[in-house]
Amino acid sequence: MKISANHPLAIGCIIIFFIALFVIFGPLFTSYSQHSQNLAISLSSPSIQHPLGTDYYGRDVLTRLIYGGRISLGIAVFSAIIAVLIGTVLGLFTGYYGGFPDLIIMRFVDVMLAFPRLFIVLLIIGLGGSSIPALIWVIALFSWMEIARIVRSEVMSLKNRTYVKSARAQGFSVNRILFRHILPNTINPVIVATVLSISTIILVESGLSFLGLGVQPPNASWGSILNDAKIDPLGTWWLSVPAGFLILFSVIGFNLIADGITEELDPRKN
Amino acid sequence: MEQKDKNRPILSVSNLTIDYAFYRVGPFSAQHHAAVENVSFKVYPGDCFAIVGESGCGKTSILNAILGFVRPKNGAIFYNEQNLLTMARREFRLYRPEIQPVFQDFHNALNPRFRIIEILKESLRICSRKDISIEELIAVVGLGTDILNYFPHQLSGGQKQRIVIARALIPKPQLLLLDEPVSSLDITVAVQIIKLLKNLRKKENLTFLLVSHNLPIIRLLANRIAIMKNGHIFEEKPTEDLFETPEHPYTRALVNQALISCQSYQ
Amino acid sequence: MIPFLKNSLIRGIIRRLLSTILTLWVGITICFFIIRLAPGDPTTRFLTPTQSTQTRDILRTRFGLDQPLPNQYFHWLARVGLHLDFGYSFLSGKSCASIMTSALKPTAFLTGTALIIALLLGISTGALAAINTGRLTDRILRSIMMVFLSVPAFWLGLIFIGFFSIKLGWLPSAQIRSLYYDQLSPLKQWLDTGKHLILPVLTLGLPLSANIYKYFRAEMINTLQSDFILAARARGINKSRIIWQYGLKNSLLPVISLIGIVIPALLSGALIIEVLFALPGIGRTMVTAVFSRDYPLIMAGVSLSFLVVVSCNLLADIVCLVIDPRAQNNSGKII
Amino acid sequence: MPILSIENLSVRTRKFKPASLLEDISFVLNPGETLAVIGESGAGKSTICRAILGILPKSLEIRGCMNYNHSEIEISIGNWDDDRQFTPLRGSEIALIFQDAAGSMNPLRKCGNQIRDIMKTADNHTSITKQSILDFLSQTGFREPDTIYRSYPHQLSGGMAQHVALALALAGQPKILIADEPTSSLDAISKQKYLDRLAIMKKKYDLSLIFITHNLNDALSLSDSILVLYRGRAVEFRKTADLKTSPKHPYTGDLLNLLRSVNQSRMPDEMAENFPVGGNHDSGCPYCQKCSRATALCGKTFPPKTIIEQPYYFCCNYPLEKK
Repeated sequence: MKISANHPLAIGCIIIFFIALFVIFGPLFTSYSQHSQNLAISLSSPSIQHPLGTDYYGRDVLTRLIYGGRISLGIAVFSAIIAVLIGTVLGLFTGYYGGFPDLIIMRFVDVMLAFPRLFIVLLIIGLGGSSIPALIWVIALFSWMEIARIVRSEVMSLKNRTYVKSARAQGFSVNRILFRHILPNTINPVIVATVLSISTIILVESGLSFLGLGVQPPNASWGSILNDAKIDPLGTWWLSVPAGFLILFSVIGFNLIADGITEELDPRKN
Repeated sequence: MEQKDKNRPILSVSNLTIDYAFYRVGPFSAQHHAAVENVSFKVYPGDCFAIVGESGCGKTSILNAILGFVRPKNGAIFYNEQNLLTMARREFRLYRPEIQPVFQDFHNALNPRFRIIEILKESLRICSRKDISIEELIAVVGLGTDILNYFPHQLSGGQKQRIVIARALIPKPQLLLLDEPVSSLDITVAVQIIKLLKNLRKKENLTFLLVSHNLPIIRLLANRIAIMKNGHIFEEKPTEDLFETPEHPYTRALVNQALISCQSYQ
Repeated sequence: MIPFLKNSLIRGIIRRLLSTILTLWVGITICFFIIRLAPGDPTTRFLTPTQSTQTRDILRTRFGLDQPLPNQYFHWLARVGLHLDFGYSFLSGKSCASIMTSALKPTAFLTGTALIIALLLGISTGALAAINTGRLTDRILRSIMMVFLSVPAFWLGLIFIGFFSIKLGWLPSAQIRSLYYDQLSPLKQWLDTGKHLILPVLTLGLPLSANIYKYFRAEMINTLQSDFILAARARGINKSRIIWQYGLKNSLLPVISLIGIVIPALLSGALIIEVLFALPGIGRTMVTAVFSRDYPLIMAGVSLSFLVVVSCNLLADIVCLVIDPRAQNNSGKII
Repeated sequence: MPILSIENLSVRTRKFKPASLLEDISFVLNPGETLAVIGESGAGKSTICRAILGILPKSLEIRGCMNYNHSEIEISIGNWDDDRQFTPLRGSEIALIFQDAAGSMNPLRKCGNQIRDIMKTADNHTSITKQSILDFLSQTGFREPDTIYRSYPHQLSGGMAQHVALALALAGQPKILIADEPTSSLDAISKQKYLDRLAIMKKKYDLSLIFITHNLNDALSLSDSILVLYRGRAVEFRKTADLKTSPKHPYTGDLLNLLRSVNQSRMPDEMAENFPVGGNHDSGCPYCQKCSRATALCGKTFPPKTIIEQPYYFCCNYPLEKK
């Protein structure tokens, strides 16, 4: 098992590494505040002062991309973590105990999966008001189902493994069986699902912000910066192109990492 | 509990019926499938009682019921004259260490994430055995200490099955449930394991309940054999009697098969 | 038991139908309470700050908002369940059903065409990649599809608009029909609509095709590696027959259930595309309704989209049940 | 003149851990005879039959020579990567029965149609009537050919699936039939039925049979010659009658001893018990850790072939003597 031989994983990690660098250390290289407006230079094209130009209010686009990236990626990562926690816990217990509660919860999962996610998130955010914590929670609440399903099916096959049966026969406690013998063996698909859900959540959040329902002004996210480019996408290319590529590349990065991990774990490979 | 009256069965199964329900979409549409119907037998201390039947005949379900993994629909399972099925969960837990299983599927019998030493240590701790060291334990099953630092996937089938047997011995069981202990092993290894089991039974004063489809090999170990098909037991005899005077046509076919293969060689 | 219920196919269909109705009811109920429990008041939109609370109360009574929430729920459910009456929009006063019917057409056109294009593109590229696993074709397709899979649809749409509409002026960037639509002959009307739909359909279809590609490639590789393919080769059946009749056909079956699964994603995508291209579809109607808290209209839209998703799932399930010989009669070996 | 001969067949993995699946296997199959290949699981039995039909994965490196020699056709294969060489052989000259019979059939196609697919290929795409398939099915011993024709693989019981797999193999009218552990998943009674049917078909269609098994009993009773495999090495290739009376390789000897003990219901004698952990036994004799006669020499290099009488041989430095 050589990581270097796995191109998707390596490329994905490099992409995410550079985007993380950009987002974390970016502010060291710009002298503007993300909110400082200067209407006099509204929509000016890239120059030495403003490497990526300015938006309608004359704010520096590069600076806003950096801070917007923190928000976009932050929302994605936190939502994904919450979703994974919910999904793992539910999947673990329904899978292990089975029976009627499992039936009810899995039917509920079916219902949740039938919601067009963007639709319903938009509904709640639109009616309830948008804030970054609200976005994180609402997106997370509509993203845990896949993970619950994956964990459940893993647990259901693991609980019939002979080593779990032996542990039960020796009187191991349920907690020990669940958290020491079953959970660690489900971790691989969970990691893949987490990385994949980060990438889909980036897309959901940017879509919402693009519609004006996600991250609210004066804060920016990559999606809301694209919203400003709606009128003339190619004319104000400094608004549309960099933000779009940042979203594209972070999603590609996470997708590649997920692909790479899947490939790495493929039993056929060894 | 320590009384070892030869005439009192250590395990007595009576009228056991196990029935699996498949839930499809709702609780209304369960489909039932009887795996075991009205099965009774008694196992006496020091016995090696074997249930022989082809795969899918329900023999593993009986073991699962004794271990408390499946709830039978009907019947009773008496262990030392206590009904395991009616007792409270807490009380059942007290009996757990006394009945230990060894399964066929040794590939999955050891948690792949732990080293052998960790697997055995964990069992020792949970069963609070302090009177035996890991080295002594694996010597009992004929392995050397060099094996302890390996992961399960690095071991051969026979070695894994030996570790599984060692682990089953940790809670000081009275009764060992062996589910096809050797049928996935190659014959050279299988015979070694059978030998080990035979020695262990004498040395540790164990009772075996054995389940298999391989009559010739079972003959080496069992002193009573029950023949099972489609959920029913229809013939139960001491081993030699069974081979000499098989009654039921199915038993006769099974025994003949074993004998035919003998003749073809001699 | 009733004799025809013994047929496992019919029993399977009835069971799925019942569970679908249950899913539908639970889903719509959840939506109802989410919408009503969200803060904010729809009457605010109709009032100026100077108007008294009395006017507000009159409005509230007229919209039925003064009742306790459970009453409102049962009232709504009874009306929808018994008469399929979704009530009247707060904002326009038109019947929600008629608004939805007129909005359904563009959405159905958009999603239907996008789905067909995505399926054709996804399955063909997926099959091509699976047959050539590890070779250059596979690697090239993989890179292209990775971009399609990751690209935000609305950004793709923006670039399309910028390039094809604004810069080149080839294709319209908004609306479903031209202003002079009514003066055109029927054939030209179709062409006009088609021209308007090219960009939205591509924007929606390309990312979706990448999803289908990914799924189908994995599915087909799996099939091609299974024992029966190896056995078919050993039996001398020729390569093209193995790939088409054995490999492709057997991998197509799971795609049917995939269609049921991608419908929610398709609707979500359509929402953004409709806003971006100003198409008068369900998505755009919903966004406007959400902004104005038009409860009856929101509920009608949510119920409709939920119904579409759930019935597509049901349909996919039934088709699988009918086509797949393994789905029926699982336990009974006939010989 | 043997109908099939394999010389020095080796199969190795190319990528990742280079490992050897088969090493230097040679054997011949005479027309009308049965060759049994026995060995433990993982000894490389299935690899041999897949190699003969050229259906091993492309990622494997295959070396060696194969000669197929039927009265009209003569094919010798040196380059195993070339798929085209094997095409004329598959199905119509050499047929393979898989261990998992139901898994080796297309789950979405009726058994009758699958037989038609093969008949068409064998008969150069002439159209095949339903009646001819039904006739064929009753010739191969099915009492209800129509039910078989209509059923899907998942509707067949384990024993019946094996019989249908046999019919599928015979549909191409091959000269050689390779059966890869066809009875390992069957119970005693269905196994006997299957073996009886196999014997009848062999006679009826004048087949040469390669019978792969891990059961020495079956091998001894069915075959004319036996190839003994141990971890990818051919340790002994003998006429069955000779092997029974005077095994040369200690592994064969041990197997026979075990079998004798089990058949007489007595515990076998002690065997050497050096349990190897992991490790790579590429160079030496793979049996040396368990062998009572092994010396340091056995661990270093694999002993050369000792030919008894062309083409029969064994590979051991310290062979057993005739009792």
